[in-house]
Amino acid sequence: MKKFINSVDGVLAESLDGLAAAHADLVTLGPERKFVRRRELNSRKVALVSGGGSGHEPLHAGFVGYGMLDAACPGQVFTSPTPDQIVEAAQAVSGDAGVLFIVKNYAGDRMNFEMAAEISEGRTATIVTDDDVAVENSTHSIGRRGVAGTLIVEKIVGAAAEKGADLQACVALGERVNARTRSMGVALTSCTVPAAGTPTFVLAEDEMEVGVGIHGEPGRRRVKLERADAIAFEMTTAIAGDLDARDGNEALLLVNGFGGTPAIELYLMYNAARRMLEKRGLRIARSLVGSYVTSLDMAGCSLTVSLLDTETRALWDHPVRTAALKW
Amino acid sequence: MKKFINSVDGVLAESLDGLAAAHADLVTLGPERKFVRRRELNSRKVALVSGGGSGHEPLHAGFVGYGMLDAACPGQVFTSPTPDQIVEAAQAVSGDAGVLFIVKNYAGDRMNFEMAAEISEGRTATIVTDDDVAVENSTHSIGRRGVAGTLIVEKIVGAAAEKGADLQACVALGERVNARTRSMGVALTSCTVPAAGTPTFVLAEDEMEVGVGIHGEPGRRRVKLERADAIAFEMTTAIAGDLDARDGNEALLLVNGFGGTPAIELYLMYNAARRMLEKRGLRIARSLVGSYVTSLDMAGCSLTVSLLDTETRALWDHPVRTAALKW
Amino acid sequence: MSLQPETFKSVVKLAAERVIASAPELTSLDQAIGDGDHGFNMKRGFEAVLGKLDAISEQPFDEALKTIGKTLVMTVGGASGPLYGSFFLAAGEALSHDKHLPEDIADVFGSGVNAVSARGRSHVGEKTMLDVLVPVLETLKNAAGHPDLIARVSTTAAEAVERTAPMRATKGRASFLGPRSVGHIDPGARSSCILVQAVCASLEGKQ
Amino acid sequence: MSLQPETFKSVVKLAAERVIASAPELTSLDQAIGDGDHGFNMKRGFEAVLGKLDAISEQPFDEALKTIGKTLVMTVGGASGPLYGSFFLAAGEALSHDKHLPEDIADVFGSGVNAVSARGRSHVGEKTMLDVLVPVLETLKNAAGHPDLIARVSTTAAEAVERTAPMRATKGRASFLGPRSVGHIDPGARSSCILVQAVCASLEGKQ
Ligand SMILES: Nc1ncnc2c1ncn2[C@@H]1O[C@H](COP(=O)(O)OP(=O)(O)O)[C@@H](O)[C@H]1O
Ligand SMILES: Nc1ncnc2c1ncn2[C@@H]1O[C@H](COP(=O)(O)OP(=O)(O)O)[C@@H](O)[C@H]1O
Ligand SMILES: [Mg+2]
Ligand SMILES: [Mg+2]
Ligand SMILES: [Mg+2]
Ligand SMILES: [Mg+2]
Repeated sequence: MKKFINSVDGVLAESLDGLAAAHADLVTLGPERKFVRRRELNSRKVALVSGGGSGHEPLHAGFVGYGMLDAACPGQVFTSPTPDQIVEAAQAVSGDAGVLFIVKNYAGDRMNFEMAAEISEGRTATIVTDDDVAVENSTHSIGRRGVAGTLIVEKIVGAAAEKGADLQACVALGERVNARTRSMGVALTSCTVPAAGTPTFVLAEDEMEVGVGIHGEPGRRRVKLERADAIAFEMTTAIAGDLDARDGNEALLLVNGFGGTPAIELYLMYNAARRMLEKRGLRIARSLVGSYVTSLDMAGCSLTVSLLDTETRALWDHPVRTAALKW
Repeated sequence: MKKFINSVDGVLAESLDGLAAAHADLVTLGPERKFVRRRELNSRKVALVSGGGSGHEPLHAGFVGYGMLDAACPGQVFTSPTPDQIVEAAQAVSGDAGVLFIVKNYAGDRMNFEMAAEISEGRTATIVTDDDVAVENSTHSIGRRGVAGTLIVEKIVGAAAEKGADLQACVALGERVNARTRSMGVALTSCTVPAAGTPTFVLAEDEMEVGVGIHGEPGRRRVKLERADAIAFEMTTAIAGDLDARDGNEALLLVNGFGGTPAIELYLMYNAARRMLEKRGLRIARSLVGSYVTSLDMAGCSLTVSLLDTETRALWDHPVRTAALKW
Repeated sequence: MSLQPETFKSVVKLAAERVIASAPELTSLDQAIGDGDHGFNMKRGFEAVLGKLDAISEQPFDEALKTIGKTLVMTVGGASGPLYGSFFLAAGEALSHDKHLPEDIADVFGSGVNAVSARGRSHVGEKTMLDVLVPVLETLKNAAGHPDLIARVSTTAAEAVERTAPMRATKGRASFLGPRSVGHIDPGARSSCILVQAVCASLEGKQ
Repeated sequence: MSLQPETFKSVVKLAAERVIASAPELTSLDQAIGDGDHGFNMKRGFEAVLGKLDAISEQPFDEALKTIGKTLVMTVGGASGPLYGSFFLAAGEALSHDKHLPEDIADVFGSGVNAVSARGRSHVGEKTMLDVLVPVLETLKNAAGHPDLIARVSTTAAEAVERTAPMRATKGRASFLGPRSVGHIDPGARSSCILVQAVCASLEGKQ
């Protein structure tokens, strides 16, 4: 395992300390590092609290700040945070307008946030994101995973909350955005969980894993490494086939790196995906390219398409001041 | 070689097309993709033109926009751009105040920019960055490499140019910033140049290369992989030992990923480096953590320390609107 | 003969130690169809329990179980934290309501199992810890009072865990794999088996 | 006997082909002490030259050399682009000033070498292409008019390239390696040798 670490046990704490120190103008750490919260709170707005396992940096702590989250609860690497973290974060940032939990659809995340909501005083509501089309959508199962589309929900609802939307409106908006957002990921290499010390899975030099999530879970299938266009085609086809998109629809295209893939490749993938989506009649009105929802050091990327309307586009454009997103 | 590419020959063009499309609000591509320039030009300010081999994204094209560069010339991967690219970029963006070339200290970059300056009509001046303390500083040799510190020079001089500094003032400022900036890098893995198809060097699972540049050049020495603190100690010691820093000096600390290293590790390194620099009496007044000056898919990072004064701190804080840096 | 505090303490101690020692096995099961953290999660949680063992063993059993539950909830995280946490919280709660150990073990255990099912919105056959916990509960009911009860429970757990291999997961992280989840033992089922067998071993005095 | 246009064309063609064919070797030399692009750089440049070969061979020699130089400057990039470009630009320029081939070859070649040295601010002994170009120039001067001239030039180039191995680089990318640059042949020296030997081979008719 080749990582910049001191000890397996210290990774999370030391990394959080670094984040808090590097962005001390924006965020501050809660006691025992249970959460990262905005430095300046606004008690009149709906408080947005997210969280999940660590290893996906900058998600979520990198999205704490004006126009996006109020607090983020980092769990151990790939492990949902515990209810006490979430309750304390909610307590620290909530005012009179209630707390909105933004939760990625994993059994662990959902249950821990659910327990937190049960314990929390004050009004709470929850949005669950489940944008990963690589997973079959079935009512018998837990359904799809929440992956990089979560960023888009957090950004757009964050802007609405900043502008005064109430808890109910935030929930409705978040659900609308989530319903119009789809993602799919491909891994070229596995990630290595620090505590495990070895890659979660092993791919041959000519293999890739299609349809992976963001925790090193195996994907849909393992195939021979393909050209970028072929990969982008499979991903855009799966995404578009599942989105209720019409000709001329405006969309946001997010090309997200998994941590081990450099910008030069992400822009190349963006170029391929954009071309293909435009051929399908979508208008790419907004774009984001970078490593925002990572899977430790995994080489790979995901594509996310989110359909926009006038309101959500304006909310996407609304100013944001966080460690990882600023405009 | 595991990369998102279609063909070795197309990497650069497709990636540039992606960048230009994703950031069409900020930049536009020159003919034959010879340069990337700002969409909105300001003919009264000094025009900043940089460039160099590709493979370091977002450097330099990601720094084109308000408050930073006016144009960037991307060479082939790790290969300096040609004089015609530079001349045409300068022509496209220069107004009456002249053109400032910001050049990293490599034989190829210097010679190509020099030829361009010889051919260019209008006033030009050049700043050469050479911040890499891993290289011995000798008058017999070409001297030190320009690495991640280049970003700091581009940002600070970019702000000054935006605020109306003339060509001479920009040169003096750039040289001052460069003189007060030092970097050092460590690689955990080699990068793979697409056209080569195999890693430039091979490190064993328990080895790292100390003092690498950003082109996969071997570094100072190959040693056993160490703990993050030990690595940060060696780097901060080399940097601080070479900087004319006094107790209480304000500094900017940049922890830069080489492309294959995720944010969780960069923040951990930031945490280690900050602690050590503070022990040496520096005050870390500004911070930047992320993959800004990369070496394709190399796992590794560099530390850069730049001493600030009231003027340069304000220029660092000045608004910037580029693909990769925004505030 | 009612449960003695020293017995309770040594049961908890052995269960914790066994699950901590099994961390690498649990992790590698979770690497195959999950995210590879189940071993660390359980280790973290039961190390916290061990750290409080003296305090726990001074509490009445219902409170002790709730403390274990809370400790797991607050240290484990992931899916297994709320699930094992809910199990012990609910079992403790059941004990508070006029139940006694060992005679009401099936009721108490059953409350825990129900809590897991409620919290996880899951049932037998979905390739989760319930596929060990529910069969164990059946045996606790069916073989209640039987002199072989402890041995039977232990065997049930061991057999049940193997039966998760051919199942297709519809809950938890393995569900994302769809058909690719088939052929692997569920890590949570395995940790349940380890816990149950540790309790059995401790009670039978063969540590 | 003056240089014939067909001879000139076949010399350029062979030189380009040989250097293009050597791209993998040049790349791997550059991977050891540089950044691994010298082979692609030279290939890109000389492919561009080959693409213009017909036009080039219709130009007067001085113009033809300048076209080659300009083409290299505009397609190679890196350190080698401006250096080889300057070489050919200066050699063409020398030819324009009342020099003739083949009799003034040492002067013309010398102008090219001077241009490399000026552009690179470099001298013999710094482990660069100059460590082949300068010895070749010496031989061109010293053995001028000698019936063995071509063979001697070729041998000089081959021997000179080997002598770069023990040198410590002080110019170019290899200089960053300091003492670690010792023990490797300089890639630019090797490409110069390939070009020089291709010219020799073409002129001697043994392709
Ligand atoms: N909905 C559920 N109901 C019952 N058990 C579940 C459920 N979801 C997950 N599990 C159990 O949790 C185990 C995984 O725990 P763990 O790896 O610690 O958490 P995570 O899946 O969040 O990484 C699974 O093997 C399974 O037995
Ligand atoms: N200052 C210089 N003077 C002469 N030759 C040089 C100089 N710098 C570099 N070279 C030559 O250029 C060669 C490297 O060319 P190339 O790999 O194409 O460019 P780069 O070093 O920019 O990647 C070196 O092997 C050396 O022979
Ligand atoms: Mg987990
Ligand atoms: Mg190069
Ligand atoms: Mg798990
Ligand atoms: Mg080179």
